[in-house]
Amino acid sequence: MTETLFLQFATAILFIPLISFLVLIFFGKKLSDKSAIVGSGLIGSTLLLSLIIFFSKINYFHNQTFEYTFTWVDFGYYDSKINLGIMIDNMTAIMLVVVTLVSFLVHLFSISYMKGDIRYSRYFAFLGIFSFSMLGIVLADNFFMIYVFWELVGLSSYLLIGHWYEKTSAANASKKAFIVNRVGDVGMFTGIMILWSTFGTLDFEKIFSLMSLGVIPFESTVWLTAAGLLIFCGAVGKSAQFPLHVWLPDAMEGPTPVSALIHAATMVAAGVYLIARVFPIFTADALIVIAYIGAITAFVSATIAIAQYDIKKVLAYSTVSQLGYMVMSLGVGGFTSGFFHLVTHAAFKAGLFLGSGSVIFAMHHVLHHHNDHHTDPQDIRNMGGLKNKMPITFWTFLIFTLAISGVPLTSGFLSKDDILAGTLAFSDLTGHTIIPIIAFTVAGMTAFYMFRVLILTFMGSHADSHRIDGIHESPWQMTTPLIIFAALSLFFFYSPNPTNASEGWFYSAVVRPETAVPENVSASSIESFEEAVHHNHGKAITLSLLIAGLGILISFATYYWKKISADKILNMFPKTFKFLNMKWYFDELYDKTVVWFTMTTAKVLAWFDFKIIDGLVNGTASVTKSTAFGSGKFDNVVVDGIVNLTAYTFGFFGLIIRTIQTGKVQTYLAFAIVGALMIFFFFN
Amino acid sequence: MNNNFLNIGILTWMTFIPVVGMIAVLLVPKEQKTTIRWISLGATIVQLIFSVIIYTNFDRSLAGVNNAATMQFVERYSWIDIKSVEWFGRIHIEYFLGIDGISVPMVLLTALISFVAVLSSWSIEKSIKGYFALLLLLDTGMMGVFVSLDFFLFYVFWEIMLLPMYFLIGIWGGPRREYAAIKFFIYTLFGSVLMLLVLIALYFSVSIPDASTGELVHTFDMIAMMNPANYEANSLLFGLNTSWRYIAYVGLFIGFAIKVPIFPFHTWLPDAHVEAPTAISVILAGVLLKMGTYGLMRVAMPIFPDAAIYYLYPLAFLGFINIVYGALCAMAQTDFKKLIAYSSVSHMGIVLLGMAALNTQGMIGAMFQMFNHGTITAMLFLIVGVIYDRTHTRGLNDFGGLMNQMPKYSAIMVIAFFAALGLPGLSGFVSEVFSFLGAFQTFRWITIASTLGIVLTAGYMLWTLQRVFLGELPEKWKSLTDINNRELIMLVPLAIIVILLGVYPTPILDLMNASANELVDFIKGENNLTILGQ
Amino acid sequence: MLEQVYNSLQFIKPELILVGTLLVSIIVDLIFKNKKVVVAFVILGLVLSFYYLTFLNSINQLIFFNMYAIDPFAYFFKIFLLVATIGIVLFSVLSKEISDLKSREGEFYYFLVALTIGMFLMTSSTNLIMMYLAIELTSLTSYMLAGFMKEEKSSSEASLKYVLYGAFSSGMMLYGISIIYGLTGSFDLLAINMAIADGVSSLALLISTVLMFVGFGYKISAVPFHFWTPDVYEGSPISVTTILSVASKAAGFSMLMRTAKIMFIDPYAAPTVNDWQIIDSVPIVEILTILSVLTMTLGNLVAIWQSNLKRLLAYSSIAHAGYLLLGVLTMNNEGYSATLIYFVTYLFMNVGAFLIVMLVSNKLNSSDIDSYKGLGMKSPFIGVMFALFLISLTGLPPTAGFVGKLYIFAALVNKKLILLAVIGVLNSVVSLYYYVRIFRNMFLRESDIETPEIKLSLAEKLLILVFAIPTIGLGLYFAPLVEFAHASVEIFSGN
Amino acid sequence: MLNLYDYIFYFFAIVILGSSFVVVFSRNIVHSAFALLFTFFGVAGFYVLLSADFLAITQLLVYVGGILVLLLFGVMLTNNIVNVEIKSGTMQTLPASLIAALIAGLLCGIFYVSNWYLVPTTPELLNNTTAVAIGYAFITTWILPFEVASVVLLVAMIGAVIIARREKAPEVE
Amino acid sequence: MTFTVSLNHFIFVSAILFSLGIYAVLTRRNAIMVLMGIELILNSANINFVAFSRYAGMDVNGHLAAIFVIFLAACEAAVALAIVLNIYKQFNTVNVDEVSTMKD
Repeated sequence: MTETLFLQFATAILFIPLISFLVLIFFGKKLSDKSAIVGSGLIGSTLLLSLIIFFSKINYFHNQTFEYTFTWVDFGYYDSKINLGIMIDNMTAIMLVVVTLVSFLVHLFSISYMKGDIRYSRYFAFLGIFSFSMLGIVLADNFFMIYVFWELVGLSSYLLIGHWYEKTSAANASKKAFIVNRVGDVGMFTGIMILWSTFGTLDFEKIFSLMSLGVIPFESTVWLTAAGLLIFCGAVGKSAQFPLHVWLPDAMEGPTPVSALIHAATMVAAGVYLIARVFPIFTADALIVIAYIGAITAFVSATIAIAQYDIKKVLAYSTVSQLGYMVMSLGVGGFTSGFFHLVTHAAFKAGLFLGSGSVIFAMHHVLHHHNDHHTDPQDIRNMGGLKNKMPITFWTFLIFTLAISGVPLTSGFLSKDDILAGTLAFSDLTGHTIIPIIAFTVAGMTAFYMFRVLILTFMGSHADSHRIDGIHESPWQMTTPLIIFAALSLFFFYSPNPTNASEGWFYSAVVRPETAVPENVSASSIESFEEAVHHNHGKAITLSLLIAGLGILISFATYYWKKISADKILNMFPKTFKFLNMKWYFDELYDKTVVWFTMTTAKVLAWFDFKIIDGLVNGTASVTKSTAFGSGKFDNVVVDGIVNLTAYTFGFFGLIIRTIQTGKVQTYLAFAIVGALMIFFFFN
Repeated sequence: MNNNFLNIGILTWMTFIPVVGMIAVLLVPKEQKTTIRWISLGATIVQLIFSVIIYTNFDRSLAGVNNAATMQFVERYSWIDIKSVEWFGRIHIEYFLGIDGISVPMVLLTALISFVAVLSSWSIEKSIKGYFALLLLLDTGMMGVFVSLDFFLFYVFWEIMLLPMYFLIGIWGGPRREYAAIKFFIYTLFGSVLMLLVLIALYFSVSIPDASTGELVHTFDMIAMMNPANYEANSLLFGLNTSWRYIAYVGLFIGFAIKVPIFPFHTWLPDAHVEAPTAISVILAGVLLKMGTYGLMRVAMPIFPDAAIYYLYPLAFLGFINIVYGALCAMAQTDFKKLIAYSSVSHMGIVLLGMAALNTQGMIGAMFQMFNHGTITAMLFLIVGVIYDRTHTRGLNDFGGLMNQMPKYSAIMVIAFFAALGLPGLSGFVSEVFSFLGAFQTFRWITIASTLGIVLTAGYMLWTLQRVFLGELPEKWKSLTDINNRELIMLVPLAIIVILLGVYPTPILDLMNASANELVDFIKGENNLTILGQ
Repeated sequence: MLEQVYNSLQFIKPELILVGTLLVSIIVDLIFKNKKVVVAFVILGLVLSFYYLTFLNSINQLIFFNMYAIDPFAYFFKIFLLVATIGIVLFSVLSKEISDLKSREGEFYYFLVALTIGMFLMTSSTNLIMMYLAIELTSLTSYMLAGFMKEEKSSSEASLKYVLYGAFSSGMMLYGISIIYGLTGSFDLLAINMAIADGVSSLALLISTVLMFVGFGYKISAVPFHFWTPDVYEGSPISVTTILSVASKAAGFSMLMRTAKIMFIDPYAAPTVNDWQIIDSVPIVEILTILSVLTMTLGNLVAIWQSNLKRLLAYSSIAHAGYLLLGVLTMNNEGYSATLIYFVTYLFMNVGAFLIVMLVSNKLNSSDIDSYKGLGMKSPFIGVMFALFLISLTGLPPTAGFVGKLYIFAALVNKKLILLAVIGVLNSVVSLYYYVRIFRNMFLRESDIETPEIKLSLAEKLLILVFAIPTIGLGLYFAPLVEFAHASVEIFSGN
Repeated sequence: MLNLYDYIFYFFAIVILGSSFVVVFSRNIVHSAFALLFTFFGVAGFYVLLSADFLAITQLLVYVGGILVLLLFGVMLTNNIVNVEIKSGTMQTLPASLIAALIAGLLCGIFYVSNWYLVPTTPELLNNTTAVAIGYAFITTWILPFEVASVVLLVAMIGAVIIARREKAPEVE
Repeated sequence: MTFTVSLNHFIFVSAILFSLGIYAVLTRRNAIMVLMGIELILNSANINFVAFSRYAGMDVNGHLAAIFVIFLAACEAAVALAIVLNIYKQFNTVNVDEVSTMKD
């Protein structure tokens, strides 16, 4: 592999999905069922290329960064130009594999999952454009390109969520996703504007190096922090962080594989990737904010996840919660662990979604078979005892659940543990003890609600068991991806030591970059942080195991052994439950405030525009009519076209003046004399 | 390549070919409707071909703006030369055409939009002869504005457009056409008379030495007006930063602002758009609005750089108001056309913001946004026209689920909508980003506030998309037919341009680069001023 | 003394020819039953007069013991008046109203000649009594012309109102003249000027000026002396309305401009090229300003409400008098020449507009705005031509009306009277509104009742084109007009 | 002290003003017309006082002999003989009286404070007849107005005839 | 103010006569009465001319002006009366305010 070859491969990886999109969008109708093959095949080839890049990069070009840049727009002035370019470092290589792998498996899964859909080919086309956009983010070497693909990802997400746009809920959800994302994007764009006006370039490398030389926005560290936080806004939107997390659960209106791909593994992870990518520009203050946002997100969504019955909603909130984890991790300085969690989470959360997809698919079929259209195929209360009917799904789902709960021997344990250690280290270094407290609480809650799902779905027996008579395992296209993801959720892919990830290849491949911000505002140094992590490692393992075990235990006690009555607890705290079930009323809050305010302003302004601004010019017919004797002629003139108040006013004066045109010549003469006298007295 | 054909300059051809077409149309008996249509189309196609020639022959390295020597395709003939009496001085009005990077995108846009407009007028049946004659006259007026460098000539072309527009809206428009037409007419005339006064003031203040005799000659030459050395001492507009110059700038500004339209002079626009027939809406939004901003760039700012700098902040602020106010108003509309009309208000705000930035990115962004808004809004109006032709309603709530019924149409529509909301990969994005990037350097907070418009635009655009295309198809539209070939011919080229420029904007950007930089340098450098906010 | 009389005669050949034409026509009218013969004689006389007039183009001197000025300024107006009169004679030939006069038709034409004589005298007089005589000659003829359709109630009424208003106004003016005479002991403008410059009682001067302005104001129908205008314009035959609104107004203006310049310019001030020094004691500019603003504003505002086109055009012509006064009040060569330019453009567009109103009322027997509904579609030629004249009246390029307005506003801006210029342009925006109502009816509306298509004869079309071509042509190329006007603002004894 | 000249002046002034009051205020139009006769006489008397002998004669001839008779004819022709009522109404009397009073006061005030163009006169000039000077002026300095007046007269004469004459019944064509 | 007659005495009479004329013109409904009012105005102007002429060294110009005025008054009266007669024929009245078919 040479540098050129790397770049050529990377370019190919970027554009093959686009080709897939174009082919399918234009010839999809003709290809019909074959479009799935075309799409999967093309994505499969990108997976191959990604693997090649990944292995050669990790193994042979460990410390090198490959970059290709070209000028996209040249303003022809003071060397100000906007470049586009791709960059391959280890993080990119890893992300390429993650994205293409999940994408490929989701393609595969979708072949049967989406069978018979009226827009089958378009679905794969949209998967193609999503992959293209996502890979664009991954490969970007500058803010501009990342922003471009950032938006494109939003578009593809919009298209895929709204795949079943006949459903109002789907249409609404897609719109909501796009707009909420846009809010974050605008923040990011503002950040980009700050950087552009400071550095005159948007290339990562140039900005970092200029910043290390002491160039900071508007010579103010406040602006520097602001720039970081504004860029972070993009991540808040895409990674569904509090307070912009509201779109992600709604996004479950899309087909389940889409949820797995976009809303679990890749797109939502893009925010985390972005934070990691531009990590050098964050000041200590910015990082603290990031950490807190992550922590709040993790906590809030975990509490919500506990109170949901829709299997996908639970997973969605769990995703939000885990993303909060990652963001928090990056915020506390656990760069590698945060990114690592992104990767491991991608595998098991995609697996979880696909697993749930498999369940829903099966449920849907069986319900359809029974002509039951009232039962919600996604409600876990309607499931239960699927373990034996769908063994592969169950066992893989179990592995994913263990991984997300952070049980040893899973990849999740590795990454989560490291994050927890990081939070402890952070609290040691800065005194923000609330962060680790939240982190551990959330870990316990995660274990609890994930096992709740697992138990309610697969274990026990369903009271209404005839309803799921005839349910059976999903076809191989669906189970194969599950198995692959399950395998990837085990520890040995990442580290030889099941208790310590830092011995694996990942930790040597992904290293926290040096900060570029001035020393007085930078976070604690890498060394001191590493040391604190090391110091807290044992404590973290112990605590996390304890807490995860506790969560699992309570879960079993409640839902399996029924030692604790969930209903009783619910009855004890109905309002709390309602509060959690209704997702802390975020949607309602936003509806009542932001949306209401916007719509009201819009209406008021439209009214204002029509009545006042236009009215200033127009005058309302009634006012004029009442002042102008309401003669039929006047009405005619008004309705027919005296158009503006100015003209109305003028016209009105005209009307007054013309009353002196009485037709009596002596009156005229009187006016003439009076006029002459007035002129005389005026100048006298 | 020679830029003359039959010894007549290419810009003259561009400008007056529609008049030739008009005369031809008038000579054809009114029963031969097809001939009339084809003559009109022919005229615009020829214009389009000339515009391609201009595009290929345009020298990208020449800046123009305030330098007559670097203007291109120049045609300069004496038109009116008065040298009778000594007390009046000598007065010279020229037939002076020429283009630079500021005007060339507008010339291309005008040719393109005129062509599209003729195509979209194919289904007009009422008094077709008069319709096409007026449309072609309008075309001449628009083209003339963009190519003339003599202020008097500019003004004449500017005013020539009014009457055809009045009739086109008034005769072929919707139910409230008379109201809309006269509103447009009076509003624009109000603006242009103020411009007239400034024009007069300039003409008395500026004089240049005659090439041969050396005597001072009063002139309408815009380029001469840009040079402070040409102002006669003690004339009204002599000097820099005088209150007369500020007043004159404001006068010009109002004249152009009405055309843009800038809040609070915008209320003619929703009415005119709603009532105008499709093709006229397309021209109105696609070309006419640009005249306002073009005028600011070509006339107001370079002639009064001092005042332009002085009023930079209000300009940016008006840009902000336009963006947010237009978007909010659009959000509350239930009439498809009105919504798009307000979206134009919002999008033209971006042009203002970019212009006010007074730096390279901002200026290029603004100029590019002018071009892009022209193509995108043209598409949007055509789209509304297509559906209005079929359903005779524009109520957004009357539709739904058209996506399945009219897939080709929907695809085009999605492109247009996403281009309008500034999706990357489509041209609207590029210009929007440039404008904002530029504006931020000059006006930090205003620009940040203006980004609100980006979200709002997404909001109303997607909401509209949903209301029209998504959801269940109402029973009454089950028999709607998809877009036909003629409609595709007018929409697809626009869509291609939108995508192409979104991916690779350089073909247009390199036309205006040199001029935009020169313009910025000139306005700033003239005063050696520090810009507000920096 | 008699030599001077003899020498003076050669300069008034045009006037003498007109008097001769008048006398010959009277006799011809008695002899011939066919009144077209009178028309032929009248046109012949006017053309002959025109021919002799052209020899006077560069003469600048006073004749008849300083009673009468032969100068470029008067030359310009005389050319203007002859062109207008010839146009209106042709115009009247096509008029149904006039040919319906039968036995009085011939008299109508030689009264036009008498009117022209009166107006010639107005433009050249430099003596107050001479001016008074000229006004009376013009007025007496106009009274009779206005009431020429004496069987028509409206025409009779117009002439009664006109005569009462006119006689009263000229009485007021005369009283003003008498006061001036008391103050200066002279009727000669130059002598009065010297006397005023030497200082006279200012109050008496002011009242006499104001009283004189009653006379001028009535002649040019400036507010508040305009009241007769709408009623008389509406009631009179359209050809008479046209000549009153164009020629008679021009004569009034020429007299006003001459008086203003000769009487009120400081003869002791150092001669400046373009800016005239006004004698301090008389607020002449201020009076003109007030008159002008009132005139155009009121004319435009009230015109909005008119539904009879003759009446609408009457108010519009009041408004135009306001614009013309804008040119006068600048009190410099530039403003004066702008006024002259405006007059020329006004001639073509206004006569053109009236011509179309007349042709339409010939056919439809109505000049109500509602009868124009759908006209533009049914008779495109009339529609387009009328639209052209109306655009020109509004002052949009590329028509002559624009050039006229351009120079008026140019004069104002150059004199730094920006506020007045703004008022002026805003007025032209207002004026658009009522002109557009006519377009709207012609093109945007369908006729309620079945109206016949209006077929025009070739002669009628040609005559329309005679006015239409300069209306557009002067808009595109106006250099000669401007040069002519510039050359014409030299007034005897001026600079 | 008042001398004879003054008494004569006041006499004529009273005649003029008194009779013109009657003219203006009398309800009966015939009375007004006859009162106007006295006004004209009074004015002629003023002319005599002001040594304008020629003018005084002209005043009597033209006004009393011409215009007044014309007006009386007008009165007669326009009032139905059968109709005994020959009173004529008035309108807008209040504003008009205010205006008239204002003007009278204003003019008198202004006249009182103004300096007129005054040249001392010799008794010879006052006592000579003015006819010679007037006649000379008519054919020299005032020749143009004199000639123009003839045109005016011609036009007025023809015009008055045209307007006033009774048209023949329309011919059938 | 002295009672000895001077220029001012004449012109005071003229001023009053002038305003009486105006009053007549403005108030009398009968057209012929209006004409009489106008004659009063012309006479008042004539008194001025002659009086000023007398005190300006017997300037003959004032007399000439007065003659022209008398002469024009006659013309005007003739034409005006002709018009009034015609009005009487058309409207059967000579009351000015009743002759107003045209107004706004």
